[in-house]
Order: sequence, then C-alpha cells, then structure tokens
Amino acid sequence: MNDENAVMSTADRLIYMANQIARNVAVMGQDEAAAMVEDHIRSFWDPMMRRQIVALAAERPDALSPIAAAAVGRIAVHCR
Amino acid sequence: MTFTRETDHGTPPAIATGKSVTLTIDGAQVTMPEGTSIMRAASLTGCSIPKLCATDNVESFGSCRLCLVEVEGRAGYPASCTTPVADGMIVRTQTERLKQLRRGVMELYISDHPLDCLTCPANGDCELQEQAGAVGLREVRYGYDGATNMGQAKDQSNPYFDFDPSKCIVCSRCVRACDEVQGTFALTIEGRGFDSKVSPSQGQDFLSSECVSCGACVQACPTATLTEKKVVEIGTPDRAVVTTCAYCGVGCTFRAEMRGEELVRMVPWKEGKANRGHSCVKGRFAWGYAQHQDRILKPMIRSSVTEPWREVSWDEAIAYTASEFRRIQAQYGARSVGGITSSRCTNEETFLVQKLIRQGFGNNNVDTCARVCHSPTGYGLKTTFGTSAGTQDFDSVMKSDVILVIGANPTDGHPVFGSRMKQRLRQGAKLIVIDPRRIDLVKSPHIEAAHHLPLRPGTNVAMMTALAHVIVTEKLYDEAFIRERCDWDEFEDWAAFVSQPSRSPEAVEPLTGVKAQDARAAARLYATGGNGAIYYGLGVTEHSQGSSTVMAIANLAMATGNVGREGVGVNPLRGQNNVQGSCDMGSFPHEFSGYRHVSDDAVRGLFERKWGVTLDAEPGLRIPNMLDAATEGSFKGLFIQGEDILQSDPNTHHVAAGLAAMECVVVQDLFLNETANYAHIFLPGSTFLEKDGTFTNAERRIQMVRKVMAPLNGYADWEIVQLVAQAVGLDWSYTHPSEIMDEIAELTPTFAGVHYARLEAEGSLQWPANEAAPHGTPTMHIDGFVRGKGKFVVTDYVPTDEKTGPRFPLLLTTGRILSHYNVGAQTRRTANTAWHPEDRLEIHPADAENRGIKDGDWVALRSRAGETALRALITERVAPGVVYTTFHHPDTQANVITTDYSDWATNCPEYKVTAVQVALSNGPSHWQEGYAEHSRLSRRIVPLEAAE
Amino acid sequence: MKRVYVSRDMASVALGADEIARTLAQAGCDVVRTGSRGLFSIEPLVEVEMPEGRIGYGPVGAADVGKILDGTHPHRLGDVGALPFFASQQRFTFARCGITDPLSLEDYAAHGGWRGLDAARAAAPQQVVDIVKASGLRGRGGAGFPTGIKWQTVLDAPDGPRFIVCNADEGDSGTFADRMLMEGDPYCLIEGMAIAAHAVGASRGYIYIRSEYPFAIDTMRAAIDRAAGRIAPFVIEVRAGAGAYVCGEETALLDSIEGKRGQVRAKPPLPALKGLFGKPTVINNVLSLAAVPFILAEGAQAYADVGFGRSRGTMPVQLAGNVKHGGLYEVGFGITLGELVNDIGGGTESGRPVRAVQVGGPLGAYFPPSMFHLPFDYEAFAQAGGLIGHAGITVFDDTADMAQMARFAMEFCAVESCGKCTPCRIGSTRGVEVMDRIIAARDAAPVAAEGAAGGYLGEALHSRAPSRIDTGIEAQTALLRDLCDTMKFGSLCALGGFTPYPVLSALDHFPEDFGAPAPIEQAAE
Amino acid sequence: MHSLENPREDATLIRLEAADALIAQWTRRHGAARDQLLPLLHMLQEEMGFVDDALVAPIAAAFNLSRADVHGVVTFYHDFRRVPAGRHVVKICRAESCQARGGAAIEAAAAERLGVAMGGTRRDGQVTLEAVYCLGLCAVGPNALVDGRPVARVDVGRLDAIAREIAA
Repeated sequence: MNDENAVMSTADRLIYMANQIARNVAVMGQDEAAAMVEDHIRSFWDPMMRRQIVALAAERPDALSPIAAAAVGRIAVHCR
Repeated sequence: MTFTRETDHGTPPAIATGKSVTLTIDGAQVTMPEGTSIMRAASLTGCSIPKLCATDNVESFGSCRLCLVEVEGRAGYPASCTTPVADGMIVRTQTERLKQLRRGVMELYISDHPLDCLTCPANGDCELQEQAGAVGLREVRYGYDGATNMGQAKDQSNPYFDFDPSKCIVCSRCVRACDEVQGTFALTIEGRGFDSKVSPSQGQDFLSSECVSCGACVQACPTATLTEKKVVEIGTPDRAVVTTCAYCGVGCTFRAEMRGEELVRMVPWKEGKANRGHSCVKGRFAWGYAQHQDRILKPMIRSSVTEPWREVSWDEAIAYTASEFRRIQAQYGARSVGGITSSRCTNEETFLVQKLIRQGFGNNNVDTCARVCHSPTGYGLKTTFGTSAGTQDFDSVMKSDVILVIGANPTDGHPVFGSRMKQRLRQGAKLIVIDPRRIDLVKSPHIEAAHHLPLRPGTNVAMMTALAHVIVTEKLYDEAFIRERCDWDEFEDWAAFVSQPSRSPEAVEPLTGVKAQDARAAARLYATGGNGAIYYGLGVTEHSQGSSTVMAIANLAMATGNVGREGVGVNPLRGQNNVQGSCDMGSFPHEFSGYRHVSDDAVRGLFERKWGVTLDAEPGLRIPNMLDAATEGSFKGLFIQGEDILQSDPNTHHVAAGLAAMECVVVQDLFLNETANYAHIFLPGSTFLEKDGTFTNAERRIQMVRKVMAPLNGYADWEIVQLVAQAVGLDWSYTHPSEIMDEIAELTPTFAGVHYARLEAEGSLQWPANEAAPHGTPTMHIDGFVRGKGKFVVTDYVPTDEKTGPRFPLLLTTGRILSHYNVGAQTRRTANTAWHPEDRLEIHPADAENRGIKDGDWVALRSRAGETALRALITERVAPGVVYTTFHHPDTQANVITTDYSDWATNCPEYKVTAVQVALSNGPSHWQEGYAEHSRLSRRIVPLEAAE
Repeated sequence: MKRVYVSRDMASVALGADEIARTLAQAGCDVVRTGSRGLFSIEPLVEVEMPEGRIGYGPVGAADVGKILDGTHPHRLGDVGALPFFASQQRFTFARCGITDPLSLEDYAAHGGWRGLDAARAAAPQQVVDIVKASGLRGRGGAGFPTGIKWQTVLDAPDGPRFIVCNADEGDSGTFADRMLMEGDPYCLIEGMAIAAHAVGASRGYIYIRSEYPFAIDTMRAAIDRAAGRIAPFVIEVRAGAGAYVCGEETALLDSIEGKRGQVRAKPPLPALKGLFGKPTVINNVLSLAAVPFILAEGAQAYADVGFGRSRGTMPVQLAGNVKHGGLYEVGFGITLGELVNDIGGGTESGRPVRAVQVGGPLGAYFPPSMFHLPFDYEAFAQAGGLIGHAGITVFDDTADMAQMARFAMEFCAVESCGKCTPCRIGSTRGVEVMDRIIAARDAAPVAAEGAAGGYLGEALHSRAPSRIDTGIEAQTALLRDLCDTMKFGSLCALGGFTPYPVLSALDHFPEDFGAPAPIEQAAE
Repeated sequence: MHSLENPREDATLIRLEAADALIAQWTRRHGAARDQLLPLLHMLQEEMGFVDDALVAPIAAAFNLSRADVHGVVTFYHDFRRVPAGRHVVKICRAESCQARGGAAIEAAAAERLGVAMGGTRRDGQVTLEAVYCLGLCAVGPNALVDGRPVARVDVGRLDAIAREIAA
C-alpha cells in the first residue's frame, strides 16, 4: 500500500497476506514455518485465492519471502 | 401469562458456609443455610414479613422498621432483615403487638406521602401501597399541616425515567442499588433526619449527575419516586415474557413487561445467570428503535443503486432474490455468490443463512461480522486450548483474586459484567489494566487498578511476552500444572523463547512505552496473586497480531496454572449479542457448526446425508476476499443478514468499491443501513422482540429469545431465509425455530443436548451441553484441555506495517461508549443520543495545543486511507501521541480512516492502530458531504401503491 | 518564685481562668495549668503552693490576684481536697484530675501513672482480660455492657488487624466527665487504651472527640505526641467529629471515622467482630478505658470492692444545670439520687425547689423529687423507667415547663436524627408537632375535645385532612404515647429509641404540664 | 455522565486552585484513604471558611469517591458550611442544662442583641448566630462560644459585651 492508493490490488493483497503469515511464524525456523504457512493457506484460503497465489509466485518471483515462497511452492505441487 | 412481580426475598442469599441451622418460624420448623436472614428464611418458607427498605439484590439495611419480629428470649423486636437465623431460634412474625408496631411505622410514612394513589403511575404496583394495606393502616392521625417533604419539583431530565422526590420514602434502595449493584455511586442521601433527600451527585438533576442511567435505582424503588416514563405514559404492565437482550455479548435476560401489545418496560430477570437481575442503559431502556419510524416494513427492490427503491410484495421480493442468485451463479459460476450471517440474529437464523449458502448455493462463501471482531479469538483459543470460546462463566469473576483486563473496556462495552467485576474489585480483588487509554476501571469511585500499563497501540504481543519473560525467568510458573496439563517440550521451547533478554520488560520498554518495573510488578501479581483471570476484548484482536496476542494470553494462563477452575481462565468479552453463537453455527467459510473444518470428510458426510446434497470441501471466501473478488469481477452476489459492513468494516473506500462491483446485494435489516446504499434488494427484518430463538453470549450460554409481539414486517428473520431457500428450490419446512435447534443438535456434538425443552427447564445452557455434560459446562478444561494437552505457541512480535511518520505522526485507536452500541443503528434511534450525540476525537492536551486545537473544535482526521472530520475532546485519558474515537455515528465514518491491514491469521482488521494526522478544520470533510448526498439519493423510496 | 495552680479546663476558661493565669504570670508566679478539680462553684480557682501544701482560693477573678498572693483573699478555701465535696469522693479515675499538669509526663508518673500499663504488659493478654472481667467494670457510655466480655470477644476473633476505638463523642447535655478527663488527665485515657490494645492485640487506636470540645482535642493530641514512645508500638490518633450527636452511637461513630455519613449500622454484626474498617474492634467510652489503669494497678478486687449490686466500682457523676454545687463527683455506685442532688449538689442554684432532674442526658428520664430514693445503679434506674447513661444529672427548679422539656426532647431528636430509620426520622418531627398541639391546647381555655367528623367517604380516604384530626389533649396525648411506643420499640438505635424516656417520664410524672390533672399524691416521704 | 461545566468566576477559580493545592498537600502527607475525608473537610473549612460545592469534585477525585458520596458526607455534618459564615460566629447552647439555667431567655436575648435570628447570618455579614447542643460546661451555663472562645454564665450583661466585641 502506498500513500496515494489506499486500496491494495487483489494481487498485492494476496502477496501481502502470504508474506505476513510467513513473518509471523518465521520464529519457528524455515522448514517448520513453511509447513505452517502451507497448512494455513490450505485451511483458510479459498481455491481461487490459492490458484492466484501460485500464479503470482511464478509471475513475481521476488515478491514472496523465502518462507512464503517455499509454502506456495508446496501448494503449487498439489494445485494441478 | 398473567403479571406477577418476581418474588423478592428481601435479602440476598447467605454466603455459603456449608452449614445450616434449624429454627422455628411461626410454628413451622425450617432449616436454612447459616447466615440467612430471618426475613429471607421466612420468605422462602412462604411467610411474608412486611418490608420496604429490603430487596434481595442489595445488602440488608434495617431502616424501614416494618419487618420487626419477635424472637423468643430476646429483648425488643429485632429487624428480620438484619438478624440472621440461629439454631433453635423461635421466631414469630405475625402477632398483634407486631401489627401494632408496624402500623405505627406505616402511619409515620403516610404522614409524609401524597394521597394520590388513584392517579399515581405506580397505583397497583407500589410496595408502599401494598404494605400499608398489609399492616392494616386505616387512618393517619398526624394531620396535614405538619412538616413535609412533599411539593418538591419533579426531575424529568433523564429521557427514560422521572424522579418525583415528593413520593420518596428515603429507603435508600436506589442509593444502595447504585452503589452495590451498578457500582457508580451516583446517588447519595443529602442532609439528615427529616430533611434527608435522595440526591443525584450534588443535588443535581439525574442527567447532569454522575448517573449512567442503568436503571437499577428505578428497579429498586418501591414507590413511584423513580418511574419509567413509559409506565407513566402507558400504565402498569399486565403480563411479562422473559427474553434475552439483543445488545452486547453479556446476554442479559429481561422480563419484557407488556400492557396488551405494548411493551411497557424491560426489567432485568433476577434468575438470569448472565446478568443476575442487572442491566445497562441500552438493554433496559434503549429498545425504542424497534418501533422507530425509520424502520422499513415492506420489501423493496431496484435494478440499480442509482434508482430509488420500489416497494414490492414479499412474494415478488423473494422470487426476485432467488432468480438473481440463480442467474448470477449460472452466469459466473457456483462460487460467485455468498452470504454474511448476523451476530445480532438468533442461532437458528444464522444457522439457516449458512445452510442456505452451503446447501443452496453449493459453496462455502459465508462469513460473519466476527471476522472483524473476535476471529482471532476463535483461531487463538482453538489452537492453544482446542475450543474457540472463553473458558469461564461470568460468575467466575467473583472468585478471582487478580483480574487482568487487556484491550477491553467492560464498563462501557460490557457494562453489566463491568459492574460485576467492580463488585469483586471492591471486595478486594486486584486489577491490572493493559490499555493505551486510562479507561474507567483504571480509576473510578472505589476502584483503582494496582497496575495500569498504558502501552502504545500495536505492541500487545511484545507486552504479553515481556510479562511471560518475568514469569519464566523469575520461576513464577506453575510447573506441576504445566507438566500435567500441557506439552512440557513445547513449554520449554516457549520458555526459552520468552526468556531471551530481548523479550524482557526492559528491552521492550522503548517499544511499548510501559515502564519495565510496572510490567514486572504486574507479571508478579498475576502469577502469584491467587486466582488470576484474564478478560480481553477487541483491543487484543483487532490488530495485525490479534491471533498472536490471543495465543500469548493463553500461554500466560497455562504457564501460571490459571485454567480449568472457577475464578481463573481466558475470557474474551464478545461484542455482539450473538457473536459467539454465529461463530458456533458455522458462519466461517472454513468450518461447519461446532468449528469443524469443511475438509473433514466425516463431518461433511454427516451434513451431506442430512441435507441431501454434496457439499464443497474447500474453504470459502472471507469478507475482505469477497470484496476483492468482486472488484476483480469474479464475485457478484451477496446476501447480508443484519450487518452493515459499509459502516463497520475497515477502509470504507474498499468496501464501497467491492459492493459497487456486485450485481446483486441483498440486505436484510431493520433499517436502510449504510450498506443498503449499495443494495438491490432490501428484505425488512424483525426485531428480537418479534421472534423466537436463542442467543449465545460470551460465556457460551445459550438463552431463549421469546416473541413478545408480532413482527411488524410480517415475518421473523428465520422465516424470510426459509422463503428464500424454498424459492431457490430447497425443501425446508421448519414450523418453529425449535426444529432448527433440533437439527443443530443432531449435527453438532457440542450442542447435542440443546433442545428448547431443556432450555425451558434449565433457563439456559452453556455449551458443550451433551451426554457428557447434561447441564452444560460453566467452566471449561477442568480435567484436561479440549485439544488434549494445552499447546504453548511461540508468539513472535511482528510489528504492524502501519507506522507513524512525519505525515501521520499520531496513532488512532477506536472503541465504544456506554450509551451506544456498535455502529449505532439501534441506539442512535433512541434517546441514548442524549448522552453521546456525536463521535468525538479524544486528544491529549499536549497534542491539541501543538495543533492549536481547543475543546469542541472541528478537526480533520487524516490517514493514508482517507479523511473525515469530527469535533475534538481534550483529555488526559489518552497518552500523548495517541488519539481515540468511537464509530457509532455514520456521519463520522471513522472507518474511512482505518486501513485494510489485518490480523495475519484471520484477517481481522487492524481497527486499533491507524497512523493519522489531526488538524483544525471548518466542518465535515468533502467526502462526508458527498456521502451524505449519496445516502440521501440512495434512500429514496417509491411506495407500493405508487409503484403499481 | 511562687508556684500557683490554675485550671485550663474549658469550663474554667469559660469562667475567666486564662485571664487570672495571665495576671498571675505577670505578677511573677510560676503558673502551672492543671485540669479542673471538678467543683465549679469555687471556680475560677487558684491554688498557691505553700509549705503546708496547696491552698485554694475561689471563686476569684483577675482583680483578686494581689490578695491571693498575700493570702488575704476572703475566698480562701484552704486545702481544696479537704473540702467535703472532695473528701467524700472515691476518686479512682479522676485521682489526678485538677492536681497535675495534664501534659507533664513526670507529673503523671509521679502520681502513679503507667503502673497499670506496666502490670498489663507483664501479663498475658488473657490475664488482662480476666482482670478486667473480675473488676466488674461495665461500659460507662450508658449501656453498661461488661467491658471484659467485650474485650474477650475481640481477643477471640480470628487473627488479623484489630482496633481500639475510644468513644469521646460526649454529646449528652449534663455530662462533661469525658471532657474533663481528656483535658485534665489525658495520659490516663492513653494508658487505658494501651492496656486494651495489649489485651486484644491491637496496634492502632482512635479517639473520636466531638468538635464542640476543642480543648479536649488539642490536649489529647499534645498528650499523644508526648506519650507516643511510652505506648509504642501502639499508636493512637484523634479524630474530630463534625457536629453530629448520633455519632456517639458506636456504629455511627465507626462510620464517621471511616469518612462516611455518621449513620447507624444495623447489628449484628457486632463491632467487636466487625467494627472499624470491618475489623474486630474494642469500642469503649472514655470513662471505661480511663478506669482500667486503676484496675490493673490496684487489682480487680480494689475496684470491685466498691459499688452496688451488679454495678461495681465508681461512677464519675456529673451534677449540672440549676444546681448549687455543680461539678464532677466520683463515687461508688449505690448513692441515692437525693443525696447527690441535695446533699452533694446543695439543691438548686436559684434557691427554688427542685422540680425535676434528668439523669443520663437528653435521652434520659425526668425524675421528680419523689423518686430521689433511687440508688445510683444500672438495674435500679432501668426498673424505674430511666437510665443512668453517662451519669449526668441535670437539675431543674420549679419554673421548668415539663411539656416544653418533652417537646425539646423530640426537637433534639429531630435535629440530631441521622435519618436512617423511619421512627426516628419522621417520628421525632411528628413528636414536636404533637407536643405543639398539646401545649397549644393546654394553654387555650379548656374545651371539650373535638370529635372526629366521620361518616364521609372522602374523609375516610383523606384521614389526614385537618377536619378529621382530633387536636384535643386526650387524643393528642394518646397519639404521643403511641408515637413513643413506635419510636421506642421500632427505632434502630438509642437516639430514636430512648427519646421517649424524657417525653414519657415528663408526661407520667408531670401530667399537669400536659393539661391533665396532677397526680393524686406525691408518693414517698 | 456530564460534569459540571458552569463558567466559574475568577475568584472561584483562584479559590479552587488554592483548594487543589491544599488537597494535594493533605493527601501527600496523610494519604487518600477514605477515613481522611473528615479531617480534610475540617482542614479545608478552617483554611477557606467553608466547603464550597465546587470543592466536592476535586475532593472526590483525590479520594476516588463519587461526587455524590462526598456531597452526602458534607451535608450530613452540621459543622460543614456550604456558604461562608459571618465574620464572627456566636454559638449559643440550647441543651437541657443550659435551659435549666435560663438558656431559653438568653437565646432570645442574643438574637435580639445581635440583630440576627438563630441559624442566620446578619445582613452586614458581621455575625452568624447558631445553636449548639452542649459544650460540656453544664454546671456553669448558659454557655456560648464566641469565635471559638467559651463563655460561661452568659447573662444580658455578657451578651452586651459580646455584641460590643462583634461591632468592633
């Protein structure tokens, strides 16, 4: 979010959400945290959001933090 | 149902000692708990002793002297209200001598009382009148020319009740109710002797006194001195129906006292286990919105939000709703529609809405307003304890020794429980308040927090971890409890984490702004002060780390062994009347009723068999994601029951954009709320007075809501949902909400024992209520945590991205005020506006001075998200650098300011932290004026006749 | 330099003692200010120290100083202690009062002070309580409850803080013993409280003194400062009242100390179990506590040897009102009312016949001389429809209008009612009104009482309508008796409960003042 | 729910500030437990002459009591004045022992000599005449308290002297 545009785009929001979850569980260490983020996204995100984040991870490889990226990577495997 | 007053035993029950004594009252042998008054003992055995100053919700006082009795072997005539029973005592309550004395006293009373019984509003409902008859008073020999307290002016300042001092008998019941029950101490007796007078504050009128208008005094008054204006206007009631309040999560039960079809007054029900006969200004008085002229009673539709509304028949509205949703699903796919359940509606109604979405629309796109309040509670407590709910009942607080309140303001937000807590504090329990604001509990008459930790908004996790640091490093934890009840390895991991020097109070002091020594003292007190209970509210959950804070709280309770018995626990103070229930009923997009994940095949199978459809195994969209999807173009239809997301959800621009992008928004509500400005179909809702059902309060207590009058709009809300369901082709055929509850019980193990017959018999039930707990569960996790071992979760402090800077140097936090509820849709339509006619911005004198702001000035409040304007209130309640406001008035639109940052785990919005700037302004902002115009246009209605 | 003694007692000062003391000091005397000896007909009194002892002169004025100092003043009394008024007393409690410098610790010790406390502290608390029990000491505030039993209750209360509270809210007209003791021998009270504190394990005490006693407040505060070390770790604090007679009632007094409206609490709980700040509390009158040092120093028996029936020890009787030799007279129980009024007091000051005496303050009964045979004893007075109270005797001569005195009793109750209970709150005001009707009817030409109109429904409904009221003497007297019955048995505390004593005793003994025929015969003698 | 928001005169404001300082000083020395309320009220009356209604709010705040609570206490005790007294205060005892010695006549004479009814303050503010119920000088009445100084055996001559003193 920047000062001029108060509303995040959906893509930005999904990336923000994934990274935010990752930041909050990062203290568990990379592997456990990635598993935790994966589990969280599976449990609480609707399928379309999951597909979008997988697509976003591919489009904008630097947007996701390493933990988030790892988690999304694992989701991608199951996402057809 | 005929009208009878609740039995008044005169004095409260004795404090249980386990011992009992046997005595003789009027020849009958009775056994009573030790410490019971003779008056109460007599009343319990069916023998009524005259009384005026005694009533059983305040301590005995012994002033009226009507209740004198004879006790064999004792000189004189002891007052039965102040004399406890004793073994072998022989009491006579009705002798000629006693009659003579009582008549003598009554003659004195009546010698200073008007003789206008026939025209008095309390005629027939007056204890003085009743007792005068009971003692056989036939004449008053003192004359009419003596000194008198009659002829004093009436005080009609309070919008709900009148004070007529001429009728006062100075029994002090009002004063004592204000002190003992409500804990406000707004009343006193002024002067002494014959000149003694009841005085609000310093002989002022009620409205300008310290009175908070809870009405306890009115309820306590035995005469017409304090009388509801409605009683004056309508007359005394002729029947009563017990029902449950539709305001906050305390869940007060009331006797709705009716005269014919008119509601005369709401009298808190003494048997009510949540409120124990008390209430607040909202529940007791602010129900006028139910008959307010703004209420919409006819269904309306329109094809575009720029058009005026067109009133239509119910048939047309329902058919149109069904056809629109079917059309959208056909055009955009099954997942293009969803619904929002209401935390103000009944369990049964909520259950039906989510059933409509899951069964009828075939997806899981259902969410509820708990998303924006206590979703982190659900997540955090489920993760740590295994149940998404508070651990205690409200009575538990009376056994607490240390009460820790964090991010809650019970005296404003949960006033009846706040009064309960104050009672316990006055008994000597210690209080710790963790809150950026100096809330009333920090210091108010007879209450003073042992520690107030005025932390900077957004630093809850750091604060709670610092407390844990002290408890762990000073070895104040309860090792035996942890070893027995929790996973020790997880505890060790957690202990190692919180013990890091960087987590200490000293290390986080620059961050939290809380002095390390205060934090240490508070931690020691909580850990070592006896039964420690934590109560928290939205100040915990509405943060980007809301879930972490909930888990940090749970960690603290487990570490100190403060879970699993009375007097302790982790207690979320739920905002709305049925927010607990709406969550229980499966309102979240990822779970069915009873908090079971939609991906669980066994659970889903159960529902599929019952409902005869295949259900979606994937979680649905949360509210903000629905709005996102709408802006993206994939989400097109939303059914909203009893919520006003435009006003209550964060970042109004975002909500408005999402709603505007949809093709069909259905709003089912009492009023044309703000969200309805973006709606295409309006289905008029019914009030809690007009339907049967149940609400579940913050203590998991399921209570009956009973219909006291026919729905003005024609249908109860559950019937409307059923009509829509039938129109979309579902075979629903409920004839009464009890059948819906039967279905809930069948499908939900924690509700297995909940049926209307059981609720009628028990009065209420706290879930889990099933075979294992046939009478419900007041205290949870007694023999072990629901999830097995209690789970310590490492909660790292991740600061919010919402940061102050040169452009936005202040932190805005938001909250509630006593006289208003939520977005004010109900309370703004009552006389409660007398106390809080507008939202104000609280600002510290230093910050105000820097900006040249004086008390009452219009100020512009700007954040990255938007700008609004309101008037300033200069106060030291807020710390420098922090500003505060409420969001009860749509004109203010505080949520124009709030951002769409949210809790990492649940997306609960970060209402409590917004970086803002405040500057003098001339009046409402451009946006506010534009919105007002939009609202006006959007609320145009073409009546049914004209439309045809 | 000549040593002279002049009382600093408030009564002495009111009579001009300060001026005399100033003049004596200007004349080069070493002026020692003492308490009052207790006989006000000889005050202002100056005692001059002579080789043969203290020689008193009184009453004297500042102009008399020269003649006093040269020994030629006609009001030379010689050894004051030898005057019959003093010689016939048994001064256990007031032994030092009037003799010593009230604030001199040396004086106090030299005159037997602290022996009681030392004896108490050498004994176990239970032993001290037992000694007080054995002495037969009963509460001197009026109720006469055995002091030792009260202490035992507090001693036996569960562990925790406890308090000693001294009731020095001496509001009864005709009484001034508390004031005199506090002004004249404050250490005696302090010692008594310290003994009580040792007996029940209290560490803090309060003396609640009415604000009408500024001298007593100042003297006690000064004395407490000086004696702090002697009684440590026990601590005493003075609290001043604020103009409320009802605070002499022990529970109202506790509420007043706690900073509340001085309203009477319902009992139970007893203050001994739940008193000040809800803690076990010994609450005793000044005279009860001040009697204790003697009992501990001289032994229970020495105290119990004196007295009458169940009333043991001495009582500092106060002779007041229209009496020739007014003052304080400490004597064993059992002396008759007549001896006190006529023999000790010397009859009225006006020289007219005694018409009535009120014993025990504004709540005490009026007795006619026909009852002067009554022995001063709790039980005897109770039986005669009166009370000893705080042992004040107010003498009235034959000009007294007893109906007006009955009216005043109601008026006083109305002025001082705390307003909590109905019989007192409304009854006292109605009592004044009824008395006004009786007096008006009495003073009017005697007419037959108006009958009630009766018969009309309206009047039945409005029984308070003036025409319905029977304002005749008989009806109003009957109403007065009914009202007194309601107040006596219905009131929460003694203020409303005992106000009927002066009213009914006046009515019973002096019916002629109430418009009724005089009693047929003056009984006795 | 509302606080008193009457615009205050400057003089009142100055008095309030003085009172705030006195209250703060008192609570620093004696604490703010409720049992210090009567001593504080005595001190304020001593220092300021009366307990202004406007002082109730700061007192209540200092003791953590409601204003109602403090108001109830102030109005219960007859000692506490809510309005200023005259420059001199004469109290005449009305109790029985003084009545037995001719007190009623003295009460009437005092009212006449001082030019003010019992319980009132003279129009010129020079003197307040009040009843008192017993000063404990019961053998030497009728008694009076003149600006705190006890005077016994009050007769018409003494009343004249008192009247002269007050006029001075």
